[in-house]
Parts: sequence; structure tokens; C-alpha cells
Amino acid sequence: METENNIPLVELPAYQGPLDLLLTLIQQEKVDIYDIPIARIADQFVEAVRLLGPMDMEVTTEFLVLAAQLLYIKSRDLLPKPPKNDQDQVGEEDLRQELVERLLAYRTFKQAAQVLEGLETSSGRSYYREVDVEGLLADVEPEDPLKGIAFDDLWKAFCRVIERAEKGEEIQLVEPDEISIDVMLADVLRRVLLHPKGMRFGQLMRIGSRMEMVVSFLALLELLQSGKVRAEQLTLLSDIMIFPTKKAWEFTEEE
Amino acid sequence: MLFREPETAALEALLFVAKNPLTIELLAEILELDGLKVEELLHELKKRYTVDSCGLKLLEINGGYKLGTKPEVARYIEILYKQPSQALSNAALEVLSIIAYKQPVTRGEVDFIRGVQSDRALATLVEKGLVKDVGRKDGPGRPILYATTEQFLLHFGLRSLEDMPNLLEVDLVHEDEVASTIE
Amino acid sequence: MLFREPETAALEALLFVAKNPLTIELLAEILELDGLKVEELLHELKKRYTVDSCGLKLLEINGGYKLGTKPEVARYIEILYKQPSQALSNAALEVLSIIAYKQPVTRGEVDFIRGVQSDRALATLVEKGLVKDVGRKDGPGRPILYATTEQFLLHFGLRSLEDMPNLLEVDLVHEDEVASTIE
Repeated sequence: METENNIPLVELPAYQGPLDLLLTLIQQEKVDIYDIPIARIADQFVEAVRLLGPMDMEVTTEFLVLAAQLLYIKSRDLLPKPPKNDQDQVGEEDLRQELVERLLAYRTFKQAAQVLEGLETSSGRSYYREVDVEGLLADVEPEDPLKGIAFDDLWKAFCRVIERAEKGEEIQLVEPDEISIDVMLADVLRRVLLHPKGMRFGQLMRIGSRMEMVVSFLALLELLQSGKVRAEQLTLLSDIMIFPTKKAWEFTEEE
Repeated sequence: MLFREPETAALEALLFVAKNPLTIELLAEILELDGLKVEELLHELKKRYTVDSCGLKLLEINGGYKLGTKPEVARYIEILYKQPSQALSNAALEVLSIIAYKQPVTRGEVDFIRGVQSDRALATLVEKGLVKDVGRKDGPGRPILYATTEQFLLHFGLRSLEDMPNLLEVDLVHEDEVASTIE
Repeated sequence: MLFREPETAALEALLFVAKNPLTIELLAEILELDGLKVEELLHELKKRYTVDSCGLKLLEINGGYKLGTKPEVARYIEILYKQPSQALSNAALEVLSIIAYKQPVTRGEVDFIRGVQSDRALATLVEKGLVKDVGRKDGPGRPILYATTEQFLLHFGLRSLEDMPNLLEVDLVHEDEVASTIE
């Protein structure tokens, strides 16, 4: 069967890859894909790769890897068969089997690619508009984002802000003797800012631990001193009222 | 007989895909017809589109032609493209209320009052056109100042910000605990 | 008359401005008609487009409808775009067929099946909008998963992925075995 060892001239200019080349050789030989005459095909493969000449390195590597695999299988074929229970035997069978499966899978998709190519030609080419949605939307009045929202809802939202500030939840989580004056300063200032019409001194000194009251008083004193709040007392025994000043807003953006 | 069907079809397809209006010269070149013939075919197309069951229209813009939709069907197109408006989140409402009362105000100030970050809510409000950038505050970092927009006033039927119910008045209406502490 | 002219016009206009294929359900909702009636109108439109002097075509894709140009006029549009249509290379077709049948799939899986690097072909397909990134696969390196696009269906005149020609059953079985060795 090895009478004609001359390599048939392969007239395919470019292979999609080593599997493509191998498949082409097998088809040319008209042999069953499940029963590849490895020795002959391997030689043809190596020769074809040699003839393919200079290709970019990556592609060459892929061809060489398969060439090496084929030669390996071929060399195993030529060796006398070891006893059945030998592990190498299994290894060689696996290699062969894997190669066949890869070839079959590749052939399937190669055929599918040809089917797609046929579809591409037969379906003809349709073109579509590039729709300028932005342009279309420009003419459409956007829906009112406040739809269904009454002023009352806005007020309630504001109340929630006030409520949260009054609760001062962050502070209550901290042990009293760990309250830093900075945290309390922000807490007091936040509450004063939310009451531009003034806040009673008593109301500002929230009931809490002695330490909390002391610290918030210190915070208030510091705010008074820095001019961020001012205090007013209309008559001698009336409530002291605390107001935010313009300077109260100067805390910002240094966080 | 008078009309060239394949060229009319090609003309319609060209006008259909064209991004910009196509001039008679260009159409004549592509269709390999003379300008007069192109005009004739355009006229034919225009006539075809006049039937009531047709939603398309031949538009002439700056001496060029393209396809558009008839004004009568505009309302359907609006339905197709109208984005369902998403209700504002509670966070966005809170930010909006703070900006409404304290404007102009910076993001840092809003964050401070709310005790939480407000950037997402603020971005939503700006995107929806309820709040806008009105300049920068003097001071370190020159942060952006935000205020409510005309659209905001319009929605609540306010003629100007002076029309905003002031906190005191609103308090009187609300007898809940929070309101009563404000006085 | 049997047909509702204004709704037919609206239907045509909607198809004209829509970015994505429109389903019968959506059209029925916008046009305030029942689905059967919409189907009837679509059929009417389709019929209208069959005349030779019409350059448009109604296409069904993934259960939605879309307007396109007739293949017969493609060459004129290619002149307008100054882009002679380029057929896909064999490599691109191979990659595309693997993605179409195995989606979602990673580049590594495609490379393995083809026995050769597919990055160039894959990039071309992504660029042409026939294939897109649909997420990442769990596992080492979290490689990108690719799938075909709606443009893919349009390009090959398929109404949906179910329209894809069946691969030979036998080969598919083997192919699955191979796939499992890849993981």
C-alpha cells in the first residue's frame, strides 16, 4: 500500500488551519475518517506544511503541533503492539480517537459554514434604516417627571429629612463618652439649619445622657463662637432661640 | 410603461436608507438616469404615498429628498418612543425638597443635611430637568450650586420661588410631631 | 372597506421609525387593535410591497417585524454607501457557524474546534455586528462569551435561530463529546 510514496501536489492556497489541511488530505485520499491510514497521511501532512512555506509564526506553530501529534501516533503504530493491558496502548487509542472526534466536529462546522455561505447568497442583501432615536425623541414631549407628585409629597420628604436629623441616629449608636465634639457639632448644626425660623434652646438640648447633653452644649457654644449660629432671648424668662446665620453654610466641601 | 419599475424601487430604497437628504444629481448618478427622469419618478413616489393607508411621506429638505412619516401618525410614534416616566425615589424627593428650600445649595450641603450621599438622586433630578447647575460657590473647591428649574415651578403651579409655601405656613397645616417641634 | 387606512398608515410609520423589530403584541397595544387585526394589516402591507416599483420589504425576525429594502436593489444602496458588499471570508464563516450552533461560546472553544486562532475572524464578525459579547463564562480567566445578533439573522435571511439548518445528528453527538473535553 506504500507503493506510491510521492506526495500529491496540494493545490489549496490557504488552509483554515491544520484540521482543515488534514481533512483535505483525507478527502483527497478518499479514506474513511474513522480509519485514517496514519502513516501515509502523517507524511503527507508534514510535507504539505513544509510546502506551505513561510507563514506567520503562530499559524506555523499550530500546524507543527498537529504534525507532531500525527508523527507520534504513526510511531506508536509502527512499534510492536504491547500486551493489551498496557496503559500506553490505551493512550494511543485515546489520541487517535480524540483526533477523529476533533476532525468530525470540525467537518460539521465547515459544512455549516458552507450552508451559511449559501444562505448569504440566496437570501440577498437587505438594508435597514439607521434610526435616529434621539432625533425622534427631540420632537416628543417628555413626560412630566413629577407626575402624580403633589407639593405635599415634597413637604413630607422634607419632614423625613428633619425627622432623621432630630433622631440623630448615628450619635445614639455611639457610647456617650465617645461622642466627639465634631460629630456633635455637625448634628447640632444640621438641626439648626433645618429650622431657619429658630429653634428653642431646650429643644436643641436633646434628652440624653449627661455626657451627650454636655457635649451638645459645648458644640453649641463653639457654633456661637464661630458665628455659625446666633442666640436670641426676647424677654428675660422666655426661651432662648437659636438661629442659623449665613456663616452656617460655610462648613461645606471640606469633608 | 411610462415608469421604470426597478428604478422606482431603487429610488424608494435609497430614500429609505439615506441618513441625509439625497439630491436629484446624486440620485441620477446612482440610478443612471437623467435628472428629469428622476424628478418624474420622485413625483410618482409622492403620488403613491398620498393614499390614506400609507404612513410614509416624501420630504424635501434643502433641495434634497428623503423619506419621513406623515404628520397624522405622529401620535403613534410618540407612544412607541415615550419612555414610561419612572416615579421619583424617596431619596430624590428629599434632595429636591432640600434644594427647593435652601437653594442655591451645593451637593455637599445637601449631603450634610441628609446625613447621606446624594449624588445619584441629584443626578436623576438634573437629568429630569427639575434641578439645574446655577454657578459655583466661592470657597475651597468652588463647588457647583444647584437650584430648582422652571419646570419645577410649572409642575407645582408656582409662579416664582416666592410662591413656595414657607416652612412656617406649612407647619401650621401639619400637626404631627415633627411640625410642632419647629414652631 | 375591509381595511383600516389610518391604522395601516400608522403601522407602516411605526415600522419605519422603529429601531428594533416590533412584535404583534406591541403593535396591537399602540394601534389599539387586536392581534388578529394587526396580523391582517401586516399581511396587507406585505402584499403592497410586492409590486415591482416598491423598494421595501417586510421582514419577520424573532417574532417581530421590521422594514428593509428588497435584495434586488442592494447594488444601488451599495453605490450610495460606496461600499461594495464584501462576502465573509471562509474563516469568518467557520467561526460564525460555530458561534451560531454553540452559542454562547468562548473564543477558546472556537479556537479549539477550528484548531487555529480565530481572533481576527472574530473581531471582523463583532465589527460587522453579526456577533456580540454576551457576558462572561464562570471559571478561570472568566473568558468572554459570544453569541449571534439580530443582525446575523437579518444578514442570512433567517427568521429566528430555529430556522438554522440542522447539523447532521451524528456529527452533533460527536461534537458534543468534544465540547465536553474542552471544559
